[in-house]
Amino acid sequence: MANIFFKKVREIILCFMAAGLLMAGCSEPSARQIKGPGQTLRVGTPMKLKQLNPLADYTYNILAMLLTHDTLIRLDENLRPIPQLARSWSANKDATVWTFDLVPNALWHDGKKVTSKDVKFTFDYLGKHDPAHAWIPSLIKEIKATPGRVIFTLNHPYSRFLINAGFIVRILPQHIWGHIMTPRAGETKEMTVGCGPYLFAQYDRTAGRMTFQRNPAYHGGAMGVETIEFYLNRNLDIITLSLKKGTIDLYYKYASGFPFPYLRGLTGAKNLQFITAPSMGISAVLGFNMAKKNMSDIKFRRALSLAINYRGINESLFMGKGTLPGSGFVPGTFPQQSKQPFLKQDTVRCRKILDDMNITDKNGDGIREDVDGRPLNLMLLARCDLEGHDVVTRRLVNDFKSVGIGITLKTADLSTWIAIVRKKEADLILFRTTPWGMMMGAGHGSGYFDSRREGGGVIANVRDTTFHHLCDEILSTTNPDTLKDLYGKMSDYYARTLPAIALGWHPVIYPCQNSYPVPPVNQIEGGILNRASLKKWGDAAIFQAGASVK
Amino acid sequence: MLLEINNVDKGYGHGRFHKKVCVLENVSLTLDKGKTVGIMGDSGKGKTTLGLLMAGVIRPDKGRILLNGQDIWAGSRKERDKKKAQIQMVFQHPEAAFNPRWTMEQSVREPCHIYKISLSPQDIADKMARVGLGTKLLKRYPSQLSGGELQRIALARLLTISPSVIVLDEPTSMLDVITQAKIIRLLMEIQENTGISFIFITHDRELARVMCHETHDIGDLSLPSSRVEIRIAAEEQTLDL
Amino acid sequence: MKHMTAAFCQYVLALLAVLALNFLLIHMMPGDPLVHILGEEGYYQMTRQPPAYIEKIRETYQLNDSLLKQFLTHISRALQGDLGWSHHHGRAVIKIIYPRMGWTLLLLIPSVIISTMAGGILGALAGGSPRGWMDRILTPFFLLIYSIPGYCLGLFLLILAFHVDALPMGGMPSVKTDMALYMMMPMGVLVLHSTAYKYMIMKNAVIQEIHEAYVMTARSKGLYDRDILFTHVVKNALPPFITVVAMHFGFMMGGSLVVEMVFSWQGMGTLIYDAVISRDYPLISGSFMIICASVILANALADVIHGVLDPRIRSGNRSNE
Amino acid sequence: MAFLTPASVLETGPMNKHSRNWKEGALILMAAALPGVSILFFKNMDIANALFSPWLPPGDGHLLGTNDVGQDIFFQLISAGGRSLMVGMAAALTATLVGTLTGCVAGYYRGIADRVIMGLADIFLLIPDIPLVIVLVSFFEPGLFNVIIVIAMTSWPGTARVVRSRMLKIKEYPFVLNARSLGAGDGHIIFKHILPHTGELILAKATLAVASAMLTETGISFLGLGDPCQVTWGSMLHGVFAGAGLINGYWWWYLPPVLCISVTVMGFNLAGFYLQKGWGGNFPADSPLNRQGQIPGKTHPEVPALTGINPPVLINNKDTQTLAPEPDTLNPISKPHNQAPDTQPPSFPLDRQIFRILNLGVEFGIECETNQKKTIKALDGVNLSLVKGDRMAIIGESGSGKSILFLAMLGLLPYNARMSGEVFFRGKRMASFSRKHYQHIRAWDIAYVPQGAGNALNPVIKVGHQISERMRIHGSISKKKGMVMAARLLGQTGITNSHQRVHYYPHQFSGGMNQRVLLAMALAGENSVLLADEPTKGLDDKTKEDVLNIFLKLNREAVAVVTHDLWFARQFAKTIVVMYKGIILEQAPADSFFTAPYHPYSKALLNALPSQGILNPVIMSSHNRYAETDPGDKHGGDSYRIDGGDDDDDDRSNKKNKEISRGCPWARECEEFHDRCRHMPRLFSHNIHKVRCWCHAAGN
Repeated sequence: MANIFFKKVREIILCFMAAGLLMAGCSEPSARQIKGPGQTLRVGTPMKLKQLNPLADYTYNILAMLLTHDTLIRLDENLRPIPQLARSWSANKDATVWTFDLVPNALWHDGKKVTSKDVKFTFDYLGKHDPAHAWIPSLIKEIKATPGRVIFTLNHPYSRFLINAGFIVRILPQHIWGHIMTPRAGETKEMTVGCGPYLFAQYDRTAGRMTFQRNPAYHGGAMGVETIEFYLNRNLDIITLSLKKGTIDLYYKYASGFPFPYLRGLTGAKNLQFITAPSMGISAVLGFNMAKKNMSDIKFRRALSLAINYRGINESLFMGKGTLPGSGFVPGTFPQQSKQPFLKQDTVRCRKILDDMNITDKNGDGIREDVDGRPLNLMLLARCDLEGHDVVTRRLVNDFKSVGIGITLKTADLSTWIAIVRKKEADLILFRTTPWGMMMGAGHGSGYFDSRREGGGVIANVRDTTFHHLCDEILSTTNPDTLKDLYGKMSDYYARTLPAIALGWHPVIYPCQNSYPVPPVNQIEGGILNRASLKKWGDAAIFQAGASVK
Repeated sequence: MLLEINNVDKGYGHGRFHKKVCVLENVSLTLDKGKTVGIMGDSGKGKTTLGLLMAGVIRPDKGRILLNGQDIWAGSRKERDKKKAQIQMVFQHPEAAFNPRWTMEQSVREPCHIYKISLSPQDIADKMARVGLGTKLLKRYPSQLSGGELQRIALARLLTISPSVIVLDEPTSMLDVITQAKIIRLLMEIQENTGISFIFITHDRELARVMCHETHDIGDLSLPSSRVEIRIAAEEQTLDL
Repeated sequence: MKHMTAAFCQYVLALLAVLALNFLLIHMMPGDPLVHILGEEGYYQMTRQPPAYIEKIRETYQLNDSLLKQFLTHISRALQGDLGWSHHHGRAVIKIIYPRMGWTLLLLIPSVIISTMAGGILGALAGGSPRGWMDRILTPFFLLIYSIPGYCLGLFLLILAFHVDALPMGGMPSVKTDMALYMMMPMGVLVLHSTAYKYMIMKNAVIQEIHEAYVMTARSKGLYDRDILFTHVVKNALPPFITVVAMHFGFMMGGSLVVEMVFSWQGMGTLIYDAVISRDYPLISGSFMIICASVILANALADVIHGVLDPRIRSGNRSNE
Repeated sequence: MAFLTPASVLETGPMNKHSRNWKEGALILMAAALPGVSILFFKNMDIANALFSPWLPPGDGHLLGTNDVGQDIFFQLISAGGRSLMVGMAAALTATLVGTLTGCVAGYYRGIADRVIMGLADIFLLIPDIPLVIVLVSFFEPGLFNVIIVIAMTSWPGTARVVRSRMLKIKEYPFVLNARSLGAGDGHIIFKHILPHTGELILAKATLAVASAMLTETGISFLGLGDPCQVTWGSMLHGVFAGAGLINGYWWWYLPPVLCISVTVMGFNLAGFYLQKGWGGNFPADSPLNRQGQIPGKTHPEVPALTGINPPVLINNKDTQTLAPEPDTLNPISKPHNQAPDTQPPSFPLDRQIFRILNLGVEFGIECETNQKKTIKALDGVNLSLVKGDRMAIIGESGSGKSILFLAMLGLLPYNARMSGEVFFRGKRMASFSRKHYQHIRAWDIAYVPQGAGNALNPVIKVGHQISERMRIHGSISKKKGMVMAARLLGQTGITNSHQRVHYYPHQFSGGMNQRVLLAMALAGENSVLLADEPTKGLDDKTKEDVLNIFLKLNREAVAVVTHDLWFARQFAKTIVVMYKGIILEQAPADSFFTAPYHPYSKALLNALPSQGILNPVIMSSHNRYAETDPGDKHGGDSYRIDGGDDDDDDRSNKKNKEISRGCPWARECEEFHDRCRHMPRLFSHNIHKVRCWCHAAGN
């Protein structure tokens, strides 16, 4: 029983109904004055916050990763690990023992000293209490905490432990979380205590305004920007207008750039600069359910890939700013991959392939019948809450109908989408990949296809053992050269077997006031708002003093 | 004895949770063939309810109504209808007694249609003549006729099924004096010719004296213990049929 | 007072039936609510764990025991004001609803009052002189307003605000002082729409009352037309008008959902919509009950006022309409 | 509020299908349905779904540009219109069908069925519909069919309640009781008698239901809960906001759907109101359910408000009387045709005449069933004068225009009445009075006792306040003092413990007591002139005597009473005026009138009294010599319908009919009929009598 989970609709409704506070009040468009210290960075975001609990609330979890909580290591804009709480780290040959040396002068916001016991406590606590971190007990055999150092011993070789454990887990103070038995219930002020560069200042629930102050005693040196004000739950109309009028400094949404239709509204603004970067995630992917009858045949999948009008999708979805997708699935931002040919629309070849497979239109109703005479009617499962997906679905239905393939559309919200995927009912599955998703599993999106990784937002449709061996090989080596040719093999595999096709590669565009120097883009931390850019912007005294923000 | 009513009770419940308001209590009355019995009394005392009881339109709470010795409410629906056909009623408001959307002809034919008796145009013309009207009126709507004419057509309509008792519930109170005189004379005449007996309900004492052989006052007939001074609205307002 | 108790138990019955329907419906919704509790990644992680672990989690969130038991516990707790615990918001449902209901009522109560006054008075005046100048101007105008769907009206205002800088494009004020500025547009839509409706009701009620005999009696006593209109005619037209206003309150509550969406006003409307989207069962059930309770309360209140205003009702001789 | 259905509240009596309003309603309906209807031509064309390049503004080849996917907006609009209309109509149809069925069952069979159905209807009405709709739609799968069911589920109660209340009313009408007493089955009664009267109402309800169903549907799809594949106007709007149409100012994308929705919904609303006559217009007097030909004006005393068995709604005709300014400016109409001017000078000196009425004629224009304009003459050339100290009784049957005479004297004629001739009050021409002057006279000079039938007293105001109102407004005495005075006056009219009863409300009084209250109200102002309209109508004998005593004790400058109760007239009046079909037939002192009336009509009137033993000759049929010459006599002779214009289109000779109407009104029934009677006689004076009959012409 599928029903409609309109995350995308909520997105739209958000942009239409979210508690839109007009920064600095339209009625009082304050001119930008450049003043000295006490600069304020104003960030408009459509993300919605329900409770101030980093473990329970999706949005606050992101803000904690960004500002208030530190992790053992951080990934910089070229995805290379850089030290944060862990000054240095090392792993044994077969990546089963990992040791981290902690920074000596790290302090919690309430002044207490950060010790290795906190790190050990965090991993044990999360493993025990938080269902989202259920992988910790199965992966980590034992954690030894000596003053200034933490040693993890794993159950099996895991070369990407640095990324999964090092970056994902936000270190929690033991003296606070120790006595919270149910981490997901309720919200208290002390939950916001971390050891990151910013302190949680205050949150006005009705107006949806949250402020963070700079943490002067931060072990990595105080950040440049004094205060950061987040305007949550704002609809995109209001954000666009505020950007144009200069009442907010930049737009932030985790794992996605500024929506393309709204970019058109900003073209005329002279006070804005647009920072673009090739996107690590793919916003529209068409996955094939290899278990189903026709779908298991590569020729049929090839025919389907030839039927789609990629140029049309690029124009409709990305306003023409995207590029034709490669059959290697992984976008250009990932260096270690082999060059693969681009996917093009070729309806003639597509019809020829289908005719060769004896899938022709026998009763003349415009829909082809498959080998045993039943009309070819594929079930397309789509997420109804993802940005632009209803545009893509309407285009796909049209494209496939033009080559004689009938489509029954089923849109579903996240929970129903996952239920249907797991039941393997749908022939075609439309979804998106996030930058972090591409890093999952063995990387390069393999997390989405590996059939051993069931559940969650993955389609897990590849049962082929060669693919599984390839993933295990990647996981067990840390040597960059072997990794490069293994990933090359993976792109070949994608191009050859087409488990899923990217409907378009597109850039990620972040608008922000042009009085800022160009910030570095770190898509893992969500775009132009990241630790590096906050540091860089601090020096340029270009902010205006804390304008009275309504 | 043609029609007999012995100790009949009738009360009306008001709305959902109100108790019953008793209007008539142990009323007894007898009517012989070819006679006219008058029922007098002020408005709001239950005259109309008694009329409806006798005509078999509403069912008595207690007691029985006998026509030629048989209880009209006993037996299957078919038998009851046959007995009830003997007793018909003429109402106080002439224009309300006819379905406004029907022509007079349809209204006149209705009784025979219900009882599946064949009715030739000649019968109709003869009945209309009996009440002193031409057949040209039959093509018109009730709203196009006067009170007197409507009342006479109502009589003609009943005569087509030749009932043995007709209950007249203040037939002429809405009409003016001259028309009233005509109707009364017409009724007397019909009684002489066809021997139909009447129950004449009115609040005009002189008229009752002229018209009826014997008259009763509703006050003596019905002696309800909980005598509730009911206004006219109460009695007629909610007929819980 | 007999009449009052009859109405009262009718309303209680209605409330219970509403709750039962709502609870049943919401719980029949497919899709696993755990996804929203644990979030996308969390849910993915959880599904990789052994079934026993999943079972324990479902137990902690009371999603397993039978529907009926859940319903009975829900009702008993609801009567003590505890509408259950919303896992998304991490707070008791009643605490989430309380401020949101405040915002909705802040928008609703003034617009009900204004529209009742405006609709009533204008309707009476227009009804007083059918085909007078007042009738000719107001009736088409209000019919137009009444026909335009609520959200379209809201959209037009939003477009207006988009071009006029002074008006905020929806949303909530953080500073209490300029609350009026933010409230202006959503309330404008609600007031306009309900005044149109009430205007027509009162106009027709007055037109019907004018033909009554007591108006002739009043005129024969030499009273001025205005006096007759407001003392005699309106006093008679008021009781049915009040019933309509109460019934309309239910519609306005529903209508405010859309207006809140258009102007992103943090009221019950947006709350219910989010709750439905994110499958937050306790929140859906709780807010639905609060909305129905307020509507039923309004109707009960109107019944009381109707009884007070119309002596015929008060003396228990209620006509069988 | 966008999704509400006003229907349940605006229901009024049904309307006749001939009237002009119906045509206007149908016209609007057609205009509104145009955008949807055009779908029939473009239904299966696939141009609506063909893909062009997206985001094009209106221009080459695309009337309204293309949307985010690249489909042409203009054709999308049309195919979406068809779907929106289809959803609206289907939902409204189901809702109306279910509503009518349940309404009939609940209304007719009462008992448990009624309780259960109405309980359910109340619940559905109580639930605010949008939250329910959102929950239901997100529960079902997307698809227009589910949307239709959901809307129907939330809108059937409105129709059910209305049909039920109509059933309850009609069920208790005599023609239904009659059918039941004849033994008609339930089916016969429902389908033959009751349903035809609810036909228009159900149609009106259905039209309004379409409007609100469309509004709900567009709302649902605007929120994105509709079916993405089947585009409706609402989902087009939804697409606009997903594609940032508003902020980028793509007016060609969002304006057309909004306008289409509004126009269509308004069209249906207008048609619905017209059908339901909820619209402010007046009610054509001639709908078959109304008493045709009767002088419009429910308050018109001649036409008794239907008290008693049936609730007044259906039969009573809502006349056009309004609070609009009285017809002070009288527009003279043509002189009454061939009315021989009365050369008789008034017999009393001018100063002692309080009212002098010269050649007064009152006409009403009403629309009859066959839609021609028809004028009815209520009064035709009346000459009368009310002299100081005189107690006059105006006798005549109902419909003879005697009450209209009083209304003309008070200036209270209904809006559509046209007056001719002059009325002088204390020597001054009333036509020249200003509205203020009129009100002053009515307050202090002339007291009027309206007819007790119907609710002549305001049901929601205490009786005492209504009595003392005249004093309070003008004389500005306090409410408390007013109550004391009212109690005194009420006591005078014979009502016991009046101090307590002053605080009662009219519905707590019986018919007789109401009459006494009206009397007390008239006595309040110590006015010099008293006009009483049918003071004894509908009273039992004892109350009549009390009223008579009150009238006898009055010491007013002049008292005029309109009555059809000859007993009262005999006891009270000094002079008697007999009126018939708006014409004065005889005027004479009371005692000589009752002993030896001159005019044949007066004689017939007196003979018909039961107290006289109804001595009228036995008349099998109303044919008399006069009528024989016209065998196809269509009238029983006593039709009190005024012979105005020709109202029987099927009559053989209209000329014949015209000729009869110019003659003496009583000609058809008169025993002493003579050829001369074909021409209207003058008002001859014969010793102290004034009689309008040729037999008495000898004297002049």
